Amino acid sequence: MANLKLRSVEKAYGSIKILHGIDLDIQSGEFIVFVGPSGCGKSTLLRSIAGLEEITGGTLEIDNEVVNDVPPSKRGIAMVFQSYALYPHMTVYDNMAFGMKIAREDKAEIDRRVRQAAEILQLTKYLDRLPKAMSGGQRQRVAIGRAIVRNPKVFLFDEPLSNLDAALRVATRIEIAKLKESMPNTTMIYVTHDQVEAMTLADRIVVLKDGHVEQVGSPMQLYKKPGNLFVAQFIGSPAMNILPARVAKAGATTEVAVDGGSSVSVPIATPAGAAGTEISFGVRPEDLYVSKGTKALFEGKVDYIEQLGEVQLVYVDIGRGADRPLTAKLPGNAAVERGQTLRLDADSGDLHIFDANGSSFVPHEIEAKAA
Amino acid sequence: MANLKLRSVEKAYGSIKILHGIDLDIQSGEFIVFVGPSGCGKSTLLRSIAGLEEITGGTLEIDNEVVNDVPPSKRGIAMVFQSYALYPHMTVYDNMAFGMKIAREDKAEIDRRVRQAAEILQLTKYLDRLPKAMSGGQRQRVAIGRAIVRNPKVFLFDEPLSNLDAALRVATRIEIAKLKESMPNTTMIYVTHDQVEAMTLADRIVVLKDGHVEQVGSPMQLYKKPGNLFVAQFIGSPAMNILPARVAKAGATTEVAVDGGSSVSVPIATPAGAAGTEISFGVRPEDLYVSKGTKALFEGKVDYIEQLGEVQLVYVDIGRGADRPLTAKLPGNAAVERGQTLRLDADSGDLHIFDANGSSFVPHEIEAKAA
Amino acid sequence: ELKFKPGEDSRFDWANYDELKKVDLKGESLSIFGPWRGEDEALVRSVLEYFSEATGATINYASSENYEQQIVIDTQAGSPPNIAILPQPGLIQDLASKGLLVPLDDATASFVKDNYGAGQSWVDLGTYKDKDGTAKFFAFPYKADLKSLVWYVPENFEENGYEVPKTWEEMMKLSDQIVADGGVPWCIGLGSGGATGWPGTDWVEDIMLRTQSPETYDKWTRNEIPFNDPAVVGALDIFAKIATNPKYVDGGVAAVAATDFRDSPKGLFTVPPKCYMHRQASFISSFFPEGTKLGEGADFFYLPAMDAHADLGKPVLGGGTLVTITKDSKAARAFVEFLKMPLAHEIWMAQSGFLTPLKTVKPEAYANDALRRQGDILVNATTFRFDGSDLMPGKIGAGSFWTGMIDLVGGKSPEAVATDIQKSWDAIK
Amino acid sequence: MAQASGKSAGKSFFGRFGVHLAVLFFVLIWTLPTIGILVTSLRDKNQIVASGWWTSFSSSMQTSATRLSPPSSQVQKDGKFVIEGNLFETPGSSAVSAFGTRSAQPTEFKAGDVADLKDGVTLQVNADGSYVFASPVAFDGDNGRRVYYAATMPPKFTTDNYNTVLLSEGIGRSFLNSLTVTIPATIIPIMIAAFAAYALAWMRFPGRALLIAVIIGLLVVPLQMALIPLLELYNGVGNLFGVPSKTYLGIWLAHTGFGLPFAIYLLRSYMAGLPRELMESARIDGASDFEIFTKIVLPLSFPVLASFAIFQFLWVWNDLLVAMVFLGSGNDQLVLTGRLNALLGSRGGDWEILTTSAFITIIVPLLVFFSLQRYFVRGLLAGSVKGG
Amino acid sequence: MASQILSAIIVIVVGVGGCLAYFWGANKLVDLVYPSRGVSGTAAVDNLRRQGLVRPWLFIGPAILILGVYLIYPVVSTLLYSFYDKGGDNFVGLNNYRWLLGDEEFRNSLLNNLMWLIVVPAACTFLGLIIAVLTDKIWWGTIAKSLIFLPLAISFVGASVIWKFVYEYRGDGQEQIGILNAIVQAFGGQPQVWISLPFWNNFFLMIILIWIQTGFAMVILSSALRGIPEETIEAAVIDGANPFQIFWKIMIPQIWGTILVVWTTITILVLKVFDIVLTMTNGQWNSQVLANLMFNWMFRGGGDFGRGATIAIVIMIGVLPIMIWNIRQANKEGGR
Ligand SMILES: Nc1ncnc2c1ncn2[C@@H]1O[C@H](COP(=O)(O)OP(=O)(O)OP(=O)(O)O)[C@@H](O)[C@H]1O
Ligand SMILES: Nc1ncnc2c1ncn2[C@@H]1O[C@H](COP(=O)(O)OP(=O)(O)OP(=O)(O)O)[C@@H](O)[C@H]1O
Ligand SMILES: [Mg+2]
Ligand SMILES: [Mg+2]
Repeated sequence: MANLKLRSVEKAYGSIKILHGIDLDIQSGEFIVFVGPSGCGKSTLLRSIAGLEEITGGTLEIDNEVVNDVPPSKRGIAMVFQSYALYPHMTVYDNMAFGMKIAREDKAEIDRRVRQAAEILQLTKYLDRLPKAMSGGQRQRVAIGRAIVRNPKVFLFDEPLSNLDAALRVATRIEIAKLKESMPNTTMIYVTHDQVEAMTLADRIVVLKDGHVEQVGSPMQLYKKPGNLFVAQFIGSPAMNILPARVAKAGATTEVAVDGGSSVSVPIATPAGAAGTEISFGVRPEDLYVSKGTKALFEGKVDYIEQLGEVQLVYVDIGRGADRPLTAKLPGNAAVERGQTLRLDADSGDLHIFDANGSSFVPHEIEAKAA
Repeated sequence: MANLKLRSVEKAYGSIKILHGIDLDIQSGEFIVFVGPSGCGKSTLLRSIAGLEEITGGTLEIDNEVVNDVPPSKRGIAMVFQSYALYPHMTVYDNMAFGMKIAREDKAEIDRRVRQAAEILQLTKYLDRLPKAMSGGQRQRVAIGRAIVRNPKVFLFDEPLSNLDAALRVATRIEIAKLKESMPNTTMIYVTHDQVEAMTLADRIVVLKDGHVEQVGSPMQLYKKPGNLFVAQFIGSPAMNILPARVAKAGATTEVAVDGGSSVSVPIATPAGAAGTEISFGVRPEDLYVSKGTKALFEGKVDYIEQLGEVQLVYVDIGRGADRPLTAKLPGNAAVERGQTLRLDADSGDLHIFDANGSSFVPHEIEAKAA
Repeated sequence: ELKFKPGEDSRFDWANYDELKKVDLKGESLSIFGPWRGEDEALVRSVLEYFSEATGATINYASSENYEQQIVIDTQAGSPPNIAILPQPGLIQDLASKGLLVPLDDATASFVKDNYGAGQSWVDLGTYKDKDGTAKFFAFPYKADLKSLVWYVPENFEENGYEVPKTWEEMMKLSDQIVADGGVPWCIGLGSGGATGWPGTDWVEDIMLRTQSPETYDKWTRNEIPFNDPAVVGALDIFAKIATNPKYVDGGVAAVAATDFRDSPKGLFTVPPKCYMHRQASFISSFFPEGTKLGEGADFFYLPAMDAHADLGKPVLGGGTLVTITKDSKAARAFVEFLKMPLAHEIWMAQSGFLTPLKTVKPEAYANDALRRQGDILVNATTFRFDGSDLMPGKIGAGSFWTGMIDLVGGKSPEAVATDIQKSWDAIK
Repeated sequence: MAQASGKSAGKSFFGRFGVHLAVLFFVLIWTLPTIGILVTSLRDKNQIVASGWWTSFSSSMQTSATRLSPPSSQVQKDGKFVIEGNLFETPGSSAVSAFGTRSAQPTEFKAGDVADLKDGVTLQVNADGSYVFASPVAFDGDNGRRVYYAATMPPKFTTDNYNTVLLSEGIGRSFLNSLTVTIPATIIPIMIAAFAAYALAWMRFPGRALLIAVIIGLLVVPLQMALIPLLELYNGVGNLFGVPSKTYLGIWLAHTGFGLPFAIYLLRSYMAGLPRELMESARIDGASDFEIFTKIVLPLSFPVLASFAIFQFLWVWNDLLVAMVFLGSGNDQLVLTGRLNALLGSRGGDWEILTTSAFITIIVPLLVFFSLQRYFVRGLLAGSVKGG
Repeated sequence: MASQILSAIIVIVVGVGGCLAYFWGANKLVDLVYPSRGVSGTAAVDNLRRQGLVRPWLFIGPAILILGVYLIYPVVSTLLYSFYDKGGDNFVGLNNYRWLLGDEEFRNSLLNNLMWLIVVPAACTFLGLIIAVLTDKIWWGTIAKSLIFLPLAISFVGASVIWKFVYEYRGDGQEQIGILNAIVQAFGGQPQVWISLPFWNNFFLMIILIWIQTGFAMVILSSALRGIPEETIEAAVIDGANPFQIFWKIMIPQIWGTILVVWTTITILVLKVFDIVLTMTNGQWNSQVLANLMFNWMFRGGGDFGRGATIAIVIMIGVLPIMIWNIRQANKEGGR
């Protein structure tokens, strides 16, 4: 129900700048995910939006109204904290009703809204419990319920699932996705460390690094066409293999000479001046496959294998400049043995190249909502 | 260098029984992983082996000697705690040297061993630091180093990686694997919640539930031939799809009628008496694929899709008795859309059936070390 | 260091010193526990100095703010000093009845009888029942205080043309005169921290002696007449009439209970004076402002007797400290002998604040005229009575009597106050 | 209220200002009484009871009395007998505004006026304190005439009180005695309590729960009732072995005994909160309980040890009762509180001594407190918060 | 002086050293008697077990001994005394208790003590809390805290001196030297004799203890406050709660446990404190409290041991409920 506009939002603690001018437009009803390495400022940005931190520069608009000085409770937001932040001394019911009670809303109305939220989150039977008598997943749902009851225009989540164990995490993730669906007009902003969450939930992902926005785009966009080396390595797990290389021939398709090895033609355009420059060459582990032929993009000895059941991670020492072995994600049943020499190939469409500054040669398209 | 024999080991706190008679043989040099749901007694079992808890029943042998009453320091074990348990007021060096100093060992020898361990774990530059000045991963390595220095016969790890973030976790996991390799004669027992750790590190996995051993076997064995419903659902992520079914025809291959749907022939033998009984029918999400034909094992509307990049999780509502949608892990590029009707098939070799008690119809073979 | 060099000053009986030298107590030590602290401690030490110098005994003198509790703890627990010097006969009586004191010999008793002014009353004062109920002489009086004194500033009287009153009636007339002149006649302060209330008891005792026979007074202190006997209630009433008359007392009635007794004489010396008269014992002069010369900047007169009871003569209320032996030893006995010598009194007399009823001392040893006059009053007293509250059991004399005084100036009726005190007396019987 | 509003946007200036104001208010109330005695201890003995300490910073109008020069100093001038002089020892040190010749009316005449005292006697006192006292007949008597005047007095402070107290005989010795009592009486209970607390928190032995219960129960024993039984015991022991019953050892143990329940209570709850894995880890490393205690627990318990040390130090240092009962009052044993107490007159308080000694006794604890304060706050955090 | 310092140091070293020597020596002895290092496996195991049996008692032995002598023995002897007369010679059965029930002063003290028990812990805790919350927000908070903590470093007797000076009374119209009356007078009020105002004087005495103990409460509560997860407060801010609502509805309930601990500690202290009453009023003007009453009966005016002991026993019984609560609490928490 609300759109957000961030215009060179800055935040500093004393002389330490945390956010260096963030520009971002969020449409009404969008599901935005912030990702980035630890300490990059995700939480700070989210808390600035919530009004828990005063921003030190720029403007923040919610529904086209500057809210820099509006207190949190008047911004029409609700926030789910990483640590749940449930009031430990209140029952689930009271936790959810607290905000409305504070606002002196009608008793019956409070009851109606709380029960409705509890219904959605399957918490009805637990309404009289204290948080400590609930499991992690249930607590998380209470925290979400508390936010729902406020009926906010903007929903903020700060790593809501990071404290849950694997199974619960999957289940709760799906619940959040469904929640979003049931509230199509509510804008949601979600911070996470977890790739899977980001990929599955986001309409658009905002990749942050050191208080700067690195790239904004739909999950598939970021995965397929990372704007720079950082995004390329940050999105996807295991991370993309990056190798030093040189442009052998620039043009509509680029001839890339991988350091000390074969050269390959990549269907990405490079400007004429690029020829001969040092670049980085990237390929995702899951795009590699065992070459049937005798010639292949990479060849090396298998250094180590991790069998994960359905897939296996194969670490191949390709000798050359690479300080790390090449990682390949191969089907679990592929017969690979340690020490064996392996030839790996990838489709040319799955290759990535980045210039010396780390920028992708594919200019990333205008940020668009994923289909 | 040491083998362990557990014979109906029991542990009770007062009247509450935690371990209900654990039998287990661990060979010298094996890498054993305990897994199981939270609270099942993994830590208790590990701590009993360490001698930190007195067992209340059964016998525990290390190197064919009953050690029930032997204090921890005399059992030849070393333990790495989930919380590191570093001595906060001692430097890294002193942390590692503490045990040997207590044993009044020769100064020079202490120094040699500490430096050697530090070398292995790349901690040499940090020897003079206090734990608080180190990152999580480094601390964990110190904890491991402390254990190495003791030169134990048995190494015990209690969820050593659970406090680390994803990237560090992967890195440390590999380090532990390499450590094991460098100490082929040391027995290692490792507790974890994490599937990937269990699968990649273990020679054999012990699945515990409520203080009982559910199954012991190599990772592949557990994955491919789970002994019972619990193990089937516990190992693998997302969990195996389980559907109620009936045995249509027993025999060398079994005809299974999935509730309210098609029937399928499974190459698993069932006793004659089984015909007509209620059973559970299981198939792993990753074993499902989109059927090319018009007839398939399952057919249903796509309820929800999670796009993970290289793969996608597709939740299919197959209507029948199943209270949960069927989960399928399909390649990321498979064109699936929400609401579309999808037909899913699986190879008959990938199907699992369990009797009414949850036991697998494949009697799990004698526990053997995985190749 | 001896304060006065032996043999050099004719005010002292140096013969005593030579006599004392004959007693050999080398290597003996004598522990003395007394009430004197601060400046008084320096004074008592100056006396003790002569004893240890002459006999060679080592003296350990100690005191404590809570000396009353301290001596109970020490004697009760079996680690008493050799000598305990206490100002409260009631407390000594308690100790004696528990068998914690060593009796003095009869010679000492007869010495007191013969050589002290109003000797028999001092002997009576030092005689208590021991554990078995036999009366023995336990306490030797050393150092006395004169309580029946009214302090005033002569020049304040002069400027206003007031005369020192000769009778109680005159004194009350003077009080009214002062009120009429726009002044306040009395400063009364009952405050004394944990002992708050005791200055009131002195008033009452003085009034008792001026309205009742000494025998009645004695009966009163032994509770042979009840506390709420009309004789006592009458005395309480007279005091109450003064202390609760807002025109009579400085600061109003509320100030009486609250003002510390040490502060209250200071009202005499302010400009303009807050009050003109202050009834308090001889020791109070040490709380006068620095540099006040007795006889000039401040003076006293005897708290006059009542015309209405002219038959009672000029009774004197006093106090004093009593020396008891709590742990016998040769040195302890020798010390008591020492105290019988005039020298032991003269040394202190010659410095300040010491009165003695011992008749054999040389009066010229008194440091000043004022002290000498006080000494005269003491030695020549027709009736001398010891502070009544100190004679009563501690629970009364240092408890409910004090509290009663507070209640009395707080406006409670004398009858009710007396009845309360009697009740508490009954409770300890 | 605390952290949140500090950070939340749009908090008003007045909100924050109010917090500062409120804290200032509390701090003022809490320190004012102490400041009062500090100031008082620096004032003149007679002034203390004459005016409030807060007035001592400003000049004040005071009425006082003084004497003119005695008749012996009279001179004859113009046929009159005249006495001249100045009311002040240092003329001009304050200004006379009025004077009088009767105490009841000390400000009868304005400064500079000539007062007619009947019979031709006149007195003139000027603002600077100089006076002329004249009479047609010769003055007689020994003493000068008393006059009264009102004058503004400048603030006056003195360190006399401190001189009196600090230079009094034996104070240094008492200081040492106090330290001799206090240091072991602080350290010994810490050691004993630390070992006991460790045992109660981390060792298994029968009767442990009961012991904990008893120790908590003993927290409430009023100290006074223990005095006599203990002193009897001391005397008994002293007589038995022919040693004095009042010794330093005796008072150390007494303070140890009285401080022990609280020490064990505090230390135990702190130690119980240490991570169990540390002890287990050390146990696996082969450390005995003694080694675990000395090498792991003790260093880690430093904060709580410091906080208990402060409590115990304060208590022992400020104690008078126990010292009087269990320690002799001879010169080589009298503690500081006892010595200061003895400085007070036999009949109790002199304000100047009371305030000065109160302030002197505070100094050492304050030093101790401020040097250990960092640990104190942390120690209590871990120590007692757990109990809830 | 130098030799005095030296002898003081020697005495201190001997005292502290003796204590150290015991623990070190006893431990050494156990190690010698039951060696665990350098002996064969099973012997070492057995010796370790024996060590485990002996060592707790080595550790706790001195504490038990000292507690026994210095606290338990006196408690028992006090209990016995309470059945004897004042000299402790004649058994009088329950007479002392009977007397106590009928004693008006006792009833009065009991009532006053009840007031103390309600007011002082509550006031200390409340003020401590407020100050802790306020000082947490400002840059000079630590300084403020130190100043408020300062009275704790002052002895009770010193504190009494200080407060006598605050409450000092001079007649109406005169210059007040007590600051409280000076303030009252400055505002045109009547100066009061604070410590003798019936009923209210109790509160003026309580203020002294409150003044001393608030710092203690503040320090502990302030660290508890810091333990409150900040997110719960932020969540409340987002929920629209104002500072007061946050304080009462979010912060207080979360540190309730600590509040109770502080409350108990101060309660116990209140029951034991007598110095303040003794030096300020000695129980006059109806301000008596049990501890001072006990002291009076035990030591004043010759002392009545039986009655003093009886009051001591009553005090201890009075604390029983708090004790039990604490013991429960201690058993619940940590260790192993
Ligand atoms: N109150 C503060 N004062 C100073 N620096 C701070 C403060 N709060 C956070 N920071 C710093 O701001 C940076 C960004 O912190 P933020 O919590 O936003 O990171 P994040 O991206 O959320 O990290 P994570 O993924 O670990 O939660 C960090 O370097 C952090 O150290
Ligand atoms: N000291 C104790 N007293 C009583 N019960 C205990 C105690 N310690 C553990 N338990 C119980 O024993 C059971 C097993 O605990 P354990 O720590 O072994 O579980 P776990 O499998 O390690 O779980 P997690 O994966 O969460 O670490 C739990 O139900 C726990 O509550
Ligand atoms: Mg964050
Ligand atoms: Mg565990």
